[in-house]
Amino acid sequence: MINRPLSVKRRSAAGNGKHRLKHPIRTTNLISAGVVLAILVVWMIVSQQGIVDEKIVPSVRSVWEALVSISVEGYKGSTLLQHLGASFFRLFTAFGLAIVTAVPLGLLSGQNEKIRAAFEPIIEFVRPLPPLAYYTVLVLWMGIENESKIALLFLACFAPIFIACAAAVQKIPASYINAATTLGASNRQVFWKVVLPYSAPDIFTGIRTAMGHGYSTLVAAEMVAAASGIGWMVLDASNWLRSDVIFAGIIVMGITGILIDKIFRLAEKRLVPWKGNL
Amino acid sequence: MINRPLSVKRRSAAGNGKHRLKHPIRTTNLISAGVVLAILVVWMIVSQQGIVDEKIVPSVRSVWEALVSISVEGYKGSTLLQHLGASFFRLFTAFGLAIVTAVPLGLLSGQNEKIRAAFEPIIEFVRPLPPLAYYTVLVLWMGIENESKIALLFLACFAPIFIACAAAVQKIPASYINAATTLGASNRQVFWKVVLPYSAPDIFTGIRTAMGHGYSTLVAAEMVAAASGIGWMVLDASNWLRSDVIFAGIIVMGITGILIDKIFRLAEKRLVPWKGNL
Amino acid sequence: LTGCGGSDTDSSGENGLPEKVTIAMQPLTSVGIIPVQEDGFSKMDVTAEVKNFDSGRDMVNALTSDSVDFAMMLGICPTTVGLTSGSDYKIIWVDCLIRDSEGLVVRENSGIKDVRDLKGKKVGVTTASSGHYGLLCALEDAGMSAEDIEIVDLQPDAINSAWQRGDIDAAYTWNPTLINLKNNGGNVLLTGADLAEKGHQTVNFHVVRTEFAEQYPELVKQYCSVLADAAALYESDPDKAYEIVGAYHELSVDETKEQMSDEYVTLENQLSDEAFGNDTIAKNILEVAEFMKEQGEIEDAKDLEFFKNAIDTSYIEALLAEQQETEE
Amino acid sequence: MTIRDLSLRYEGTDHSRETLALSGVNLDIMEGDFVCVLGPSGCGKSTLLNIMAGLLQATEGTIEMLGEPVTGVDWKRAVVFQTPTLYPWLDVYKNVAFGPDVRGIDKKEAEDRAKTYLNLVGLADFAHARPYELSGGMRQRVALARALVNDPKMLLMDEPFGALDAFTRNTMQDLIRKIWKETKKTVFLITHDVDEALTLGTRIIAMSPRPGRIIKEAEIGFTLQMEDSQEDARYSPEYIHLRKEILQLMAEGQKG
Amino acid sequence: MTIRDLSLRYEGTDHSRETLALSGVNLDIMEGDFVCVLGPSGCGKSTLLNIMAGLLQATEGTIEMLGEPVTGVDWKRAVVFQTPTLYPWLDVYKNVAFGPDVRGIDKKEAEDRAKTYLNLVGLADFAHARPYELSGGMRQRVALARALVNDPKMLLMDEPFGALDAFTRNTMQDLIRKIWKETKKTVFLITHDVDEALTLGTRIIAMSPRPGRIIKEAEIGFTLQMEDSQEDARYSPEYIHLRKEILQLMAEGQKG
Ligand SMILES: Nc1ncnc2c1ncn2[C@@H]1O[C@H](COP(=O)(O)OP(=O)(O)OP(=O)(O)O)[C@@H](O)[C@H]1O
Ligand SMILES: Nc1ncnc2c1ncn2[C@@H]1O[C@H](COP(=O)(O)OP(=O)(O)OP(=O)(O)O)[C@@H](O)[C@H]1O
Ligand SMILES: [Mg+2]
Ligand SMILES: [Mg+2]
Repeated sequence: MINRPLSVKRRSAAGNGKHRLKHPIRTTNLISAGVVLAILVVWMIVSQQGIVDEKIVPSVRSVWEALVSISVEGYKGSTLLQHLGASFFRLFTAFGLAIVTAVPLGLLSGQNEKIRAAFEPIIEFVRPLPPLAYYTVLVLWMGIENESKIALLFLACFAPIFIACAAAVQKIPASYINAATTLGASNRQVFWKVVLPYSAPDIFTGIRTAMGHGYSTLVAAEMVAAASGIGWMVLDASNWLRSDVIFAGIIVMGITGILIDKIFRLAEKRLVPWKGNL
Repeated sequence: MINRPLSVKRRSAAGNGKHRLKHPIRTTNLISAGVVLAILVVWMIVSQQGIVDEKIVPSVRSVWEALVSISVEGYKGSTLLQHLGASFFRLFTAFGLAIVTAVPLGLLSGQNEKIRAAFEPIIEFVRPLPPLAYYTVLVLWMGIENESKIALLFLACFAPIFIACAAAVQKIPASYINAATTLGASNRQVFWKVVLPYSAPDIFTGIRTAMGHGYSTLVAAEMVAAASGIGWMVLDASNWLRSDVIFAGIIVMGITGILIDKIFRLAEKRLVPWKGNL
Repeated sequence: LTGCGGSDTDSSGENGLPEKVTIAMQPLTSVGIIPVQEDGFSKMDVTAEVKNFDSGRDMVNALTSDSVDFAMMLGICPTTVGLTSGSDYKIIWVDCLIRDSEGLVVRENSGIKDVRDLKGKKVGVTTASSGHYGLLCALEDAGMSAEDIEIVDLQPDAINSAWQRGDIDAAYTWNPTLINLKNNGGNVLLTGADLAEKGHQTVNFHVVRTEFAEQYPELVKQYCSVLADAAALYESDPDKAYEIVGAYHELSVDETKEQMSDEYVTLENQLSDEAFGNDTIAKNILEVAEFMKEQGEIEDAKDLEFFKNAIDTSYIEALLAEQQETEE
Repeated sequence: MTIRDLSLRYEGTDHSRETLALSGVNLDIMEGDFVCVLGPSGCGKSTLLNIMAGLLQATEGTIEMLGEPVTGVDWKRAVVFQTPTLYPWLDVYKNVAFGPDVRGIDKKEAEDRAKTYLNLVGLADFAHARPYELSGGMRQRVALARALVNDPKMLLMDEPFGALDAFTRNTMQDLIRKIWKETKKTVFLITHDVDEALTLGTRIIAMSPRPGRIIKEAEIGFTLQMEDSQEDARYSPEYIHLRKEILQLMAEGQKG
Repeated sequence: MTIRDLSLRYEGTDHSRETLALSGVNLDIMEGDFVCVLGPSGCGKSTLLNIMAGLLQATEGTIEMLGEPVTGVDWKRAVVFQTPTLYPWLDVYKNVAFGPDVRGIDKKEAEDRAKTYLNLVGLADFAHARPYELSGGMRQRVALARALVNDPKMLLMDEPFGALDAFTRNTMQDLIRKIWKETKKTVFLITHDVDEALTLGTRIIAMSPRPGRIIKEAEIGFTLQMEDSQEDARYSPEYIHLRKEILQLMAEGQKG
């Protein structure tokens, strides 16, 4: 596994690692494509040879047809895009609320250990809780409309951002702050011009994690009283034993998830280019 | 917010930060305790003054009684400990399987970019997927027994460990490896004596994240055909609108979640004391 | 992939019997609970393991993945959905003809006096359940359609919560939620009995996985015989039956009695015109299927022949024959 | 600047005991002095500098600048740290202009001054580079420009060249000497390198191990003879003598 | 060791262009030599050392040791890196014993040798400390012991003292000189510090900026005169002359 040429390669990786990861050489791309293809082929063979029940593994063809029909004609009154739109409205509303609340609270907690002490027990308690455990309570409290769904997603997004912000602020070396104050910066200026930009990359990482959490809670959030949304679509499809739609939904969610993460990575590179250079 | 004494404190935090976090001064502990108490008091007032319906916010008393009765007499045939036991059996089986598979695969992927290229698309696809999206499929494939539950938890645990392992191995500076080879170590020895211990802290972090993921998927995993498990208990209680049991279950899950994380942190300190000193 | 599930039908024990049979059930208040509570399945040649499910959908999935052999008290809707989408099982027993255990409740103070008043209102219902079908039938009978109201897809527990908070104006659901809503300011507008009069009979079945039935017909017959005993007990001593079912659900006899408001079908009546006789059931199912197809919920409604094939009354017939023998 | 009987005690935390870092330090710094401080690691040099900067409060003793007690940070006392704490989210120019910017100085004037000092340290061409795109020496030059742009009365430097390689360090020493000669600022520089102290300072101060006290002071003039890389002063007998003496002092300190 | 017409080209990646790091390097190193290499940053010193260690393959040219071509790493050529890459999961003793351990040397003997070398570098008391509990100088001493315990033919050091402060660096230089004198190992040491090169080496090599070539070689003997901190050799006319010459070479190199 490890041989001399490899350890030399690693040497260059240590220096130029970031570049290498961004632009992997062709072979790796080919391999990735090959694996995806192989999975498709195996799926085709398994499902078309009647080796397994169409209910258990729907054929590639039927999933493709479901995908097309959902996209064009829609599923139960909404097209795929509308379903995605409904889900994203919930997700991004919750996500936006979480950013707006968790960032300032997290930054405050990072600055002041008393505030931190006040929030920590709540965060620590809620963070590991499975969303489904408190979903009923949320529905009791906030009703069956979007509020409870957004609240569920909000709770999923909040902790990662809060924790990242608090940790980022605590991490800032005193010299960064001292440099600013000795140059004449006021406390307010130190916060806006030093603490905040210093924490920004970590905050961004927290935000990305939060998005991941929120996304993976999407189906749970659409369990109750939804009539649209990609999560609801998958759930409804399982009510009607529509394996083809379930598979189509999973594929759409998987790809969307990858895309969202990619967008966040791109935004990160744009917005906090000093990440990794602190 | 930022004043001189604080920036000096930070200075000491930068140097001795680890110690300070472990043993926060008394006031912060008091504040945390105060906040927990305040929440309890508000809850008591709200629920006992009849301000809100007992169904919506059960009284502290009834939740306490539910907790006692679940612990002593049990809930639908199993005591609290048995429910926890059933859940933990599933969780830790899945978790163990995830470690056993994700660690070697992750390490391999970190060492060899071709293997990485093969696994990456699968991991990237599955990682953001909401567990509930594919739970129906898992049940169709693996049945209603523990297998499908464990598979769901396994999938939740796998990606964090795999990703952490792959990233840890790639991070190792060439000099660590070069030092070993120039001292006469074989490739195998480099792997076992350098790569593995070097990656261990990051692997551990991945394992902790995985445990968190698994834990928060626990209720979802017990949605179908369970008759025990703490997640099932909460779900069943919501079927029967037993708010007291739901709250008791949430409290138990919250505290258990905190405890598990604490245990992992302790284990981490024991097992990889060189964390942060690489 | 078949057989990787939990059921042990493949690993035959002695005498060519499986080690155990697995039975899926929904915890409804019905005579089906009697053998569960009273260990009635011990009459069978192998041990029976009963597994609880929250919905008919999960029970059908369990059958499809070979995880269970029987499903008790499966509603007509999930039964139909499962059959039309290719799950392979046979209907072997009618648990009950739904009467008053399902119904449409509205808020007392909402001023809704008639189905037509539901126009534009929010109605809670569980998708793909017989309640869903019942609601749609009620609407159709009133000359309305699903578009005229706002259907809110809720599991029974969520219907409870939504009702509690006033999020919905009405709900089509079943016991115990139905009674719960009734006791919380609800007014029952119509029940399954009313629908049945208009020809929309809803039914709960017992079904068996076809493969299992072919392999172990004797066990299926024994299963039916257990059910026959339960129905007979209800017939002869309803109070005893209420007591047993109540014990299971931790309900009082009176509460149980209130909840058990359907027509439970005895062995003698299984082949009557109300049940399997005269293809009544098959036609019922076909109606449900066609209705669901109209709603765009399922792709293929199949035909009467298909559903007749999904019904296997041979076990009932055998039991009846045995009964006659012993009587003679 | 006048320092009298200064001592500082760090409070202990759960894991570290109370530390007396400085005890009874007396020091007078005149305007235009270039004071170089030498001392073993951990003797309290940085602590002293932080007190002078106003970043730390002395436990005992007084510290005054131009007759006024030092009570907090003031841009009139600029600080250059060992690792140049440039802000990576700002480009080189904005880093240099940070002081005038936060002090609310007129845009135009701030720009002029930032450019002047960027020129002075020879980095005008890198105005729009990010700090992390520069080499270590260039970074320290930016930090120097950033400190000077405020036109402080005093420049406090904590091992500013410690992290640089020998050649770069040489260049930086020449630069700081040049700047000092041109601007006649008061400089207080901490270093580990005896040669650096001897070739830069007009006064040299040696400190004892913890708790830090001043154990040797000397007025020197080698820096004035070191024009344009003419290094002959390094080989003068006084230089060699003083160097040996200080090295010995330090060696004793490190053993003790 | 014989190096002939050595050159090395780093392949470009998407973001960095191909780099010719070394070109036409010729060098003969005799047993017992102490070769010190000086050169501007990025000139290829580390690259040369890595080739000699067998960590990199030359693009052109040959490299032989004791008549055999160097094809890969060999414990006979020990390497000490700038940052001591000690393993924090092992204590000091186990770090030192790493070489004998992986080479499968008899337990008893390995233990003896590890202890001997820990004694030699004066760290016998710290055998069970973790590397991260040591100061920078102590760590570098452990790295030295770890390299020596294998009893290598040759010791390759890449700026081993670059990260240390001036006092500690002095102590380490004395230590390495002592060890070299006692064991008579062949040493190849890269440094940025002209004084370090002059006071340690028996031969001094200066390299040009990239692509690295050898532009100056000199046999020197100052190290032999530097017994027990007697530093007079530093002030001999030859020393001063050579120092100036090399500094000038480097200064030119850095401009070019
Ligand atoms: N924030 C702090 N809290 C507690 N003790 C501290 C703190 N900062 C420094 N010390 C201790 O005070 C003493 C003096 O530290 P200081 O940083 O001033 O030394 P120094 O002379 O600058 O050392 P160096 O040359 O290594 O930079 C040291 O023993 C150090 O451990
Ligand atoms: N793995 C690599 N891939 C591509 N280029 C490299 C790699 N390693 C070094 N280089 C380039 O080769 C040249 C020589 O590098 P090397 O590290 O040998 O220089 P050096 O003399 O050791 O410098 P320094 O004094 O800074 O340590 C440099 O220009 C460097 O950018
Ligand atoms: Mg210091
Ligand atoms: Mg180098």
